[in-house]
Amino acid sequence: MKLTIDRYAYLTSPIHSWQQTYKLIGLLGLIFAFSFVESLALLPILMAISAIFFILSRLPFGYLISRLRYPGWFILAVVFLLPFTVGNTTLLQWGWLSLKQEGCQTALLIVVRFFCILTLSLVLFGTAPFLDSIKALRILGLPKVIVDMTLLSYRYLEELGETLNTMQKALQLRGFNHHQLNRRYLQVLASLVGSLFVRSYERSNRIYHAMILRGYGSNYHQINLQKSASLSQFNRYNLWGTIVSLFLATSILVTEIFFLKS
Amino acid sequence: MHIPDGFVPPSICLAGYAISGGVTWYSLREIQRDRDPQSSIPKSALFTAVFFIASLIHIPAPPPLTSFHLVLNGMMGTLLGYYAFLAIPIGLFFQAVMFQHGGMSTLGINAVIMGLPAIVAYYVFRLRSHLPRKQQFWTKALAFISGASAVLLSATLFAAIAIGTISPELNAATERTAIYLSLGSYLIQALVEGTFTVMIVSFLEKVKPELLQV
Amino acid sequence: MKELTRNNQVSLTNTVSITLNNLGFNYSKERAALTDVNLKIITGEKVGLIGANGAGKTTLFMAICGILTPNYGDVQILNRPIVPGRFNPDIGLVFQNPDDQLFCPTVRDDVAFGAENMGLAPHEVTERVETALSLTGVSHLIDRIPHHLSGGEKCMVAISTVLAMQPQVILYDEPSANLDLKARRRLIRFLQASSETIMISSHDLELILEVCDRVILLNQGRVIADGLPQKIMSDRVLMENNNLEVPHSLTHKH
Amino acid sequence: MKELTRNNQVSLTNTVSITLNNLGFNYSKERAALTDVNLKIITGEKVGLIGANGAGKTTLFMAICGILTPNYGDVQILNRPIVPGRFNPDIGLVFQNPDDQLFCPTVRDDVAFGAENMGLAPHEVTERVETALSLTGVSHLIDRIPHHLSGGEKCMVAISTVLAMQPQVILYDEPSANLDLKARRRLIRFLQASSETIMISSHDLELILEVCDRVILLNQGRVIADGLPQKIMSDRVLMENNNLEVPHSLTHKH
Repeated sequence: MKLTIDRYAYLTSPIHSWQQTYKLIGLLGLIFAFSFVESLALLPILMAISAIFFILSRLPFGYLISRLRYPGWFILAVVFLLPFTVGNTTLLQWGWLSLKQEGCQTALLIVVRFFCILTLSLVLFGTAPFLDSIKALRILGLPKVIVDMTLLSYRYLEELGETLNTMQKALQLRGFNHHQLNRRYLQVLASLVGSLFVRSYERSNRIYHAMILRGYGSNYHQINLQKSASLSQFNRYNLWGTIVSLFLATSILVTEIFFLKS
Repeated sequence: MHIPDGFVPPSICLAGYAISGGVTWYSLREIQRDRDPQSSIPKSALFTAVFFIASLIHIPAPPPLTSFHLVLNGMMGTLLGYYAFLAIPIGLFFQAVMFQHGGMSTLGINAVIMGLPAIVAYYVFRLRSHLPRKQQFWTKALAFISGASAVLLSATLFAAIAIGTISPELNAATERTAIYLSLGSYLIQALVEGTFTVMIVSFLEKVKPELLQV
Repeated sequence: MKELTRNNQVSLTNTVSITLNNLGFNYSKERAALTDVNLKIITGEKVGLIGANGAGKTTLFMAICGILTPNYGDVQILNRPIVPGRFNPDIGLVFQNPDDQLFCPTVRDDVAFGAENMGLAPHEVTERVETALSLTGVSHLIDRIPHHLSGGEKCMVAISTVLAMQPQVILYDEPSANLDLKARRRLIRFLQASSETIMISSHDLELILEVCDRVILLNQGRVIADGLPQKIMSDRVLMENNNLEVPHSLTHKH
Repeated sequence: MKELTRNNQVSLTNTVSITLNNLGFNYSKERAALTDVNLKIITGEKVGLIGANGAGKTTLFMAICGILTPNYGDVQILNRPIVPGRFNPDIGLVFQNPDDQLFCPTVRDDVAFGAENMGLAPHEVTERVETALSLTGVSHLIDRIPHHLSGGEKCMVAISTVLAMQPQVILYDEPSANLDLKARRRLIRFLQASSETIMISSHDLELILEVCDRVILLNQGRVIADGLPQKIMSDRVLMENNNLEVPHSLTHKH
């Protein structure tokens, strides 16, 4: 298992220069504002904003497409039904099948909202190393237990994935071919995953010893991160990026609530 | 079984974050009551990683499906107790960032869908301590119920939220039918997860019983 | 035709167990892991594989047993080409870390696993489990839990899981890593007495000297030397050029 | 008073770094892991700890650094008693498997971890990280991810994580396990040049011969021998009675 999330984290672009803590505030603000939109009139604006951020980030377009594939199918499958099931105003009628206006509108809303938020998420997490995002979340007040757990499980994710891989190779070399779901298959899988639990439990004890021997819990009570983005470092990307995106987020919310809802 | 970004109305996103925030706060408080809460952090973290990796394994499925993934939230509850409610958002966060599965705005609601059943599974499996010793059968039964019911509960929550919110115009009867239909497809998965949980619990009982003393 | 070839081979005194024809493999375009490897290993030979980390030892093993698909060239075991991904009980691999090989709740289940996958009848499986465990001298561990064994015991049980398939060729990846001296001595005796064609990859040059009758030195995926262990491993210049050291037992002969 | 004692100690030529008074420990009632261990390790000594698996080497290390609470007896580091569970940056333990020690997401974070927990100012921490990495010769790895390093690199980084606390006493548990010969040679040079009081537990007797000026032989939790490495390790009867072997480099002297 190879983690490929940091593939485009080291490009240079205005978005990459925007420090992750500020970026998180700005873009999460926009993401939540987007999820509040229920008016079709705002959708072009959402698309324009997402497009601008994506272009500024210099992430390859192919990357967006490749990331879209997996969740996209799910959305399509569900949304495909809406235009035929929801609503009363019939637009078109083929025999028993009728295309309804409300259903089409809901479907359009969901697809556009989904696509725009996904694009912004990709810009948010694709333009900085994953660790910076966790550091940023810590600065924004995520509880220490959760931060420590996230860092440790991230650290051992790839390693445990390789362990599982090696064990599966050992099974394969002793003739284990799994092509169908049956009791024996599940039994082997359970032993495999069970072994992984036992091994990682033993390892977690050794890790804990290594941690307390280097003072874990004695002083700072936290896995410290060097070069953590402190809020004092300020550049123009941090200032303008955050201001602009929060302004946009507020405008969308205000428009949605006060002008279009009525 | 993850709700993607933009899929549900904002009120659901907000409610999701509010509920999961509250349960997280309560879980953290329960954890602090442990004798040495700090010592469980490395274990819970590594188990989070194991669950994440195990949920990526393709399980061959009976036709017409081709393969599926294990949810394992019931087992997370039985092995991690309240830590499961911290482990689940972490796993969901990894999935959202790495595979765009789920999303940032729906992280809260997805944590509720996966996490609350995990806590239920924890309480179900904990009934074991009230039983007389050496009740092999009851340990297995409780493990099965934990594993299977967590998946069914999650599926119910998921279906109710998904169907109930995107199509508010549907009448109650149609809505119920739709939920039952989607639950039917999760029935096989629940059986598999229940059986799998029994097998893992039996394995750990033989090899490392202390892992079951949550 | 195929039958004929095999019979012919058996009638010769020196049958070939492993043939590598011009084998090459690279993980990425930049870095070749194996380059033009040609080898013939005679049945019954005990071959040591030495080289620094990253020299390609593990990659070579993975290619020989069909876990990796080579980019070019081919591998033959007992004169039949290896099909990557297809189960071949004629060849076994003992992993460096026994924990990677042991996953069942009892030693019995673990040793039986390979034999069961070969589709043998239950009584044959039982027989093979007993034979394999007695060959490695750990019959008394049959009902134990693999995860609870000591390092030396795990090592011998891991070897048994492979022996139970009765392979003709066994590859050992760093078998003495993490063993104490007593367990290592037991392993050496076992390897000396084993009847299969074996290849041992190890940094433990003294073990190779005691067990092997031939040694292959790899560097950057190429075969640098191939010959008698005493001769190759006492060549200080050759060893040091390849980030190795002459083992102590050979130094005082200079 | 305490200050006075310490100053007195420093003024002597042979200050004691580790004192074990009649130490005993058992995991369960049946089996004692350590029995009546008495030891004094002088500041600057390099002590090897040998014995078969299960002889109590790791348990002794765990007790010395305060991870285990002994059943009786006590441990003093620099003449101050160790309080089990309390952080003591004067003593460091290098674990056998570097992956257990490198639990942070980057090398920099890992090496800084101990120093930060000592409450040092950020610029001091940075300085210590740089010093520690340059001592082990791996400054270039500072921004790397521990998981992606080679075995030899991981070993040196793991040592740096301990060095950054600038401990007086460092315990090394099987430091050469899984290293290839080049990395092992680098480790030996590093250990020979190190200025701390060190104890090395290892099955690699040649490493102990090259590095240590004193060796302690454990068996079943008891100190069986304590003295000059050449003398103890060349005593064939003693070594074989304790499931060990005379290292090759000492055999030809007989």
